[in-house]
Amino acid sequence: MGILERLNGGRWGVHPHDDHKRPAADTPLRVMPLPAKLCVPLLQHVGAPAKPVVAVGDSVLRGQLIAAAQGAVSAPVHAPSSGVVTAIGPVTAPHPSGLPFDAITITLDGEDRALEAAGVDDPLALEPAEVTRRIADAGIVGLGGATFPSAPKAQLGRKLEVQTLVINGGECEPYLSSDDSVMRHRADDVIDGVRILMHAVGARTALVGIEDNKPEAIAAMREAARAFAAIRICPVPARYPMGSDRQLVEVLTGKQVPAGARTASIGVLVNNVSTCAAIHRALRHGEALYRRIVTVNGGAVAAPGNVLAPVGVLVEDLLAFVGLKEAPARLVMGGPMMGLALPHAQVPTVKACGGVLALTAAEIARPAPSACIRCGSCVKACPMGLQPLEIAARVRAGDYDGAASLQLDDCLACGCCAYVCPSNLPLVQSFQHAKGTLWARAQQKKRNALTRELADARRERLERDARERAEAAAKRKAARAAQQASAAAPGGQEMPS
Amino acid sequence: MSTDSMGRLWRDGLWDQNVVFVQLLAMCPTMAVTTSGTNGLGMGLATTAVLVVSNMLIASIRDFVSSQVRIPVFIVVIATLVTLVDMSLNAWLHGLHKVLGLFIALIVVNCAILGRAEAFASKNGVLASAVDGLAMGLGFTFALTLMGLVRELLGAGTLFSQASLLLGPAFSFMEVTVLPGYTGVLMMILPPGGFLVLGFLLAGRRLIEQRISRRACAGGPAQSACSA
Amino acid sequence: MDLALWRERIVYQGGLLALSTFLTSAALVLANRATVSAIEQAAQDDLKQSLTQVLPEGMADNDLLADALEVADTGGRKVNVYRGRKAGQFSAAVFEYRARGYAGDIVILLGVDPAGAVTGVRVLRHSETPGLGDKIEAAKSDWIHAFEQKSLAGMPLASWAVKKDGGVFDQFAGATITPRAVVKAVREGLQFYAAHQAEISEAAR
Amino acid sequence: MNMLASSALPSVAASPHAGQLGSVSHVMLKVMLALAPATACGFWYFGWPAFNLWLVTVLAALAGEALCLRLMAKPVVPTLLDGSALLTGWLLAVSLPPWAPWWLGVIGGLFATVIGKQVFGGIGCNLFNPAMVARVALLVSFPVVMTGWVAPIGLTGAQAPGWLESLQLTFGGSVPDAYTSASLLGQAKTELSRGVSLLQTFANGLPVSWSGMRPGSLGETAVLLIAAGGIAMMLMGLITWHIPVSMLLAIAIPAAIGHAVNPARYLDAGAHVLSGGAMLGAFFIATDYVTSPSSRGGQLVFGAGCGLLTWVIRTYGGYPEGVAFAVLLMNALTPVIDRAIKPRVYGRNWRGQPIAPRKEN
Amino acid sequence: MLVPVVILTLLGLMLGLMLGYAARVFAVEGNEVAAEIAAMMPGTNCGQCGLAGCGAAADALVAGAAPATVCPGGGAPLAQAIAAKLGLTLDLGGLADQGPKIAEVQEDICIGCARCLKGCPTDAIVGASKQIHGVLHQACTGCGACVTECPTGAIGLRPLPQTLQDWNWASPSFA
Repeated sequence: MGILERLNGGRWGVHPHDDHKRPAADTPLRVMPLPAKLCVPLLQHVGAPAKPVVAVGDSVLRGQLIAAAQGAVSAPVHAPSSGVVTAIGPVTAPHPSGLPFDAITITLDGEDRALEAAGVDDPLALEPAEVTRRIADAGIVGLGGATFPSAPKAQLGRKLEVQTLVINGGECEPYLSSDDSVMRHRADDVIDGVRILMHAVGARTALVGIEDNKPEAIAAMREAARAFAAIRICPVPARYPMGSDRQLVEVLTGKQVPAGARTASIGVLVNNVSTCAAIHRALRHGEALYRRIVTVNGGAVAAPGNVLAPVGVLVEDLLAFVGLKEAPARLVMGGPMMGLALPHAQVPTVKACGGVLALTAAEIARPAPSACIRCGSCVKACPMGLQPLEIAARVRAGDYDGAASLQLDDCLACGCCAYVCPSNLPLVQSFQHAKGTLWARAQQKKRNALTRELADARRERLERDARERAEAAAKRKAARAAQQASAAAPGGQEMPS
Repeated sequence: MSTDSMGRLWRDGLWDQNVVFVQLLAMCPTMAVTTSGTNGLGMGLATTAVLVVSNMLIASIRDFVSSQVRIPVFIVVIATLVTLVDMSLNAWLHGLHKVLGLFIALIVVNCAILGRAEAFASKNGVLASAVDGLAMGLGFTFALTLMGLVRELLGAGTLFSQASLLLGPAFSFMEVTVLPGYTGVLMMILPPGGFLVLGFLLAGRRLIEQRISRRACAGGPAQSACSA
Repeated sequence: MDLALWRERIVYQGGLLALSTFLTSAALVLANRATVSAIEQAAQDDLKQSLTQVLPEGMADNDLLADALEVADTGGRKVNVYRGRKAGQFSAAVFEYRARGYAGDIVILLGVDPAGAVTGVRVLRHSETPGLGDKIEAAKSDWIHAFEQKSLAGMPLASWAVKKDGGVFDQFAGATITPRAVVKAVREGLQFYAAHQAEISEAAR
Repeated sequence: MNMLASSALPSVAASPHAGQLGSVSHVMLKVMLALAPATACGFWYFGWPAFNLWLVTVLAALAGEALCLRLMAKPVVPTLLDGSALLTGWLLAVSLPPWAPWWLGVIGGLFATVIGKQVFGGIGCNLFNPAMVARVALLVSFPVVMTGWVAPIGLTGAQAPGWLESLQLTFGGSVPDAYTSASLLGQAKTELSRGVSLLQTFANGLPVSWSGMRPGSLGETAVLLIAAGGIAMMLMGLITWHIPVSMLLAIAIPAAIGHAVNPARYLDAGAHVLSGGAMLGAFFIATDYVTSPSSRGGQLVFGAGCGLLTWVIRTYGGYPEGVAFAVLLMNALTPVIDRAIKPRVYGRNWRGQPIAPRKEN
Repeated sequence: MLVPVVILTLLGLMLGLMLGYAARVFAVEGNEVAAEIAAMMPGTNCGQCGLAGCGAAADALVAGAAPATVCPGGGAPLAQAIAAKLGLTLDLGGLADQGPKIAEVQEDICIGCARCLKGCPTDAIVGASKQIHGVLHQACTGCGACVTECPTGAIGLRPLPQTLQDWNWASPSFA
């Protein structure tokens, strides 16, 4: 951070006074018993949804491929346990809209029979392309929340000759501790995953950024990384949103990622610690990504803590396992800052779900919004250096283009502005609304271009057809005339006058 | 011309299309001279006179004027007219000129006059233009006098002070000191007061309009038209 | 001839504007001719009227306007001095003088008798704050009459100031600069008169 | 599992699902706390009449706000409770002559909230600082009363009016001439306009001190407490240093230069910073959220503009004090400043273009 | 006295000639605004607005003869864009709650006559005679031209189903 920025009060982000991470983070990891059924969604990643390769009535084994990747940016889906496929179709998505998305419903047999897994003894001896292929086959996606498929990401890193991996152990959202748990209990797995990923990408160094409010995780990771000079454990200040890749990259490397570009453009690839652990399991044990550690937390939860749960478990079942001590006022998938409120509890978890929160009314209580007093708290808090108050004023006035001109596109939706706002304005929602509206307009524009093209093509075709018909008719007429002329020439007198 | 459209002209000039309160034209004289009711009245009457004559002149030559040079022609006509009025008042009605002289030069830059020439007189006949000029001018006079009275009352505690200088000694009964010993809110006579008073009068006009339309809605049969 | 077609021609447009300017300027020239003398007369009447305001009735029986003299003051400024005579005898001088007020110059008309005492003062032009500084106008306040009969000889120079500055003249509450400027203008006017008294009364013969 | 019945989940809302639970009233309350010591000190210096005026002004400001809200059919009590009208009235009261008559406070308080604030649409919408709008309106309208300063004779001093006597002063007649006095800036301006040099006027030293025992409004005498309150606001994170520091520097630097060049014509930097509304303006007036720029750079420009204009108006203008005018003038520029000076967005340069990627090697 | 009159007259002549000349040189050909608005429209000339194609609608908009909501195919976004362009106040009442629509063929009624194919301005309906027809979602503007063509009433307009991808947060209510 330059002196100018420091003088300008360059502390972005917020510092929640109570991050609610403990005691959940300190309780021992529990393994969730198998529920009666799982709904494994087909779209758990950025890109094209996976295509089912099983049919209703098929029996599946744990780790069996049930939906294959479609296209370059996609990820396959595997069965988290054994049972019978009882439905392939829409279930409610873990999304505030309550709209459905497609999922494969498996009724479990409880036997948890597994497919024979084939691990590799020394993944570092494999060709990088082979490592990437195995990562792809295991259906690994970014588990920090971005859900970008890891294999194409590694390929991109290799193509751009990325030298530095940044491993994201920021986990800055309050309440959540699943990454913390992974680092504490599976530090060796994480470090091994980092080494495999470095091999796959061809990176020379890896910087593991861990917020300094997780001393146990830092200690465990230091211990695990002791033998590897290329991997550095870097404690970073605990500040939200330290876990955002752009912010973490800046803190660790001192460089900013250009707007609209990926971190790879400055030679850095960011991966989450849980992703690294998953890569380790995929390569060493041949285990696909079908389960993960989920933090179940919130004031309404009786026994908050980290739970190893299969992907696709219903939130309802997960909460039943940890118990509720009171009726939650809001269910959230993810952290409280960026997580999605759930319409109800009959929604499945996904690969990137690091936490499920059952929040009480007291926890989500916020005073009614009042007028903006332009105090500038949001400007101070915005990690992207935007002016949320100005953007919100434009959105409110329906001036979406004006909002876009203030770089609304760069907004992370991290929620810092709304968190600090003394007027309790619904800033994030207004930005999401504006982004959605702008997106819809852009789509409409594309559509207009397409329909215009089609209409023009049709017009041209019709004109051509008409022309051809006219020419053909003219030709026919001429031919007929010629014929008649030749027929009439000998005996022209017979023509009626 | 039908009486109906005549009535329309009058209503437009005095209220519906009032130069000051609705069209927000002629802000320069409005702000500059409304420091008292008398000044407002004087400026309004002088403007009305010029407006009527200029409207009639322009309406009578409108067929000959090409659109490309109409603005300079109108301006030349108006400026000349104003200068003629100024000269003759100065020469033959010198007492009146001493009171009004300040305003008369201002009339040249009064965009309301050019505005009516452009918007009405160049499209209508001489009689209609004369009526329009009179109505608009009286509307202007009404607005200026009202503003002047409000500012004078708040700023100095009097009404129509020095009216006898403008209208003659017979009108000295109009001069009222409402609040004897009142020191006055000086700002009201200064430029900011002009803006403030204009703002509140505009708001007041809207309020009246709202009341009228609400009453019309309550009584009228066309309920559907009132929802907007 | 079709008017609509003609109107679109450049020559017509040029000619039209030329004709307009010709007619209007001609009208103005004629009006100017007709009114110029009347206007001049009215201006003279005005001046005469203000002159009489600072000269009490009966102080002069001549036409002051006809007896004007241009005198340069110490600052090199030309001052028009009108001289009053009674029975041919120099009886008063009237002239404009100015001082910088709160907002721009304050121009006063000052009448002085041969002994150097003020016969009357009127403010001709000023741009002082209305309601505050405009009490210097005779129409708004009697304040301006305080100068009458005062002379430089009559009291020490230090007393030619507002009370706040240790003088004898009132200031109005809240506005010191305006009365101070008027006092200064009168004082300097008297000094000017004293310095050129000989010249003024001499040439009156 | 009826605890998860969908009726029990009434609120599906956008993130974040957590917040700081702050409110506008908290902010206003903290500002008032910061202003309270200086005000109390002012009461101590100027006695009961000052308190009466403060009370009347604050009540009038609240009444004006309530009236407007009522007319616009908006909720009255919750809006009054946000404290902004109270703070506006308070800031106005501490910038008035402490012994001014009651009607000055009433007109000022009403003007501040009605015309300075509600006419623009209420809290957050006003273009100009309402307290300063009212102060300037009063100054322009009632120059005599607005420049009738008294010397601080204390709350309990021998000459000081008792409580009953103070009511007479505030609600009855005018301030006896015996009490009136001139502020430092006023005295300097008057003497300069008479042609008396400052060296001569202040031959016995400038009547400036940190204790603030001199004629002036409540907000300009106890400068030390004002500054302390301002620093407290910085520590509480309510304001940043940008506006106060740039404003005070922009007054002090030209003042120091002028004084060095011609001490007979220009007051020194200390006199400028410690007298008049400079401190109050820098910490409490110019930092008003609504009417100042939101970016740091913009705040620096804004503060510097306020300071420079203050010095220019004090030195060359018609009025002895220029903080209120300077702040209002810069308020008018705030939208322009906000448009021109935006914080640098992450990953972009100052002009808003994406930065060039630099490879990590 | 003659000199000023002559000077002013000459000045008038000169300026008049200049103005006349300038008016000719800088004359604006056609209406650029109308062209810009026509470019914003779907361009399918579907005629749903009741005017002869998108160009005519744009001309009507510029002339003030049509409201900003004239184009049903463009929906609310287009109406807003047009209103912004022309500085009109917008009353979305006529468009409210309708959202974008597309044509849908009811397969059990369709007789495969292929008349709708010819009527579609964007070739959005696929199929051949004696075959059940289908609608290409991307190409359909919801203009409804096919609805009137269909002899059996098998084609109707239905609102586009909302998906997770195009769902959007509502504009929040500020204080």
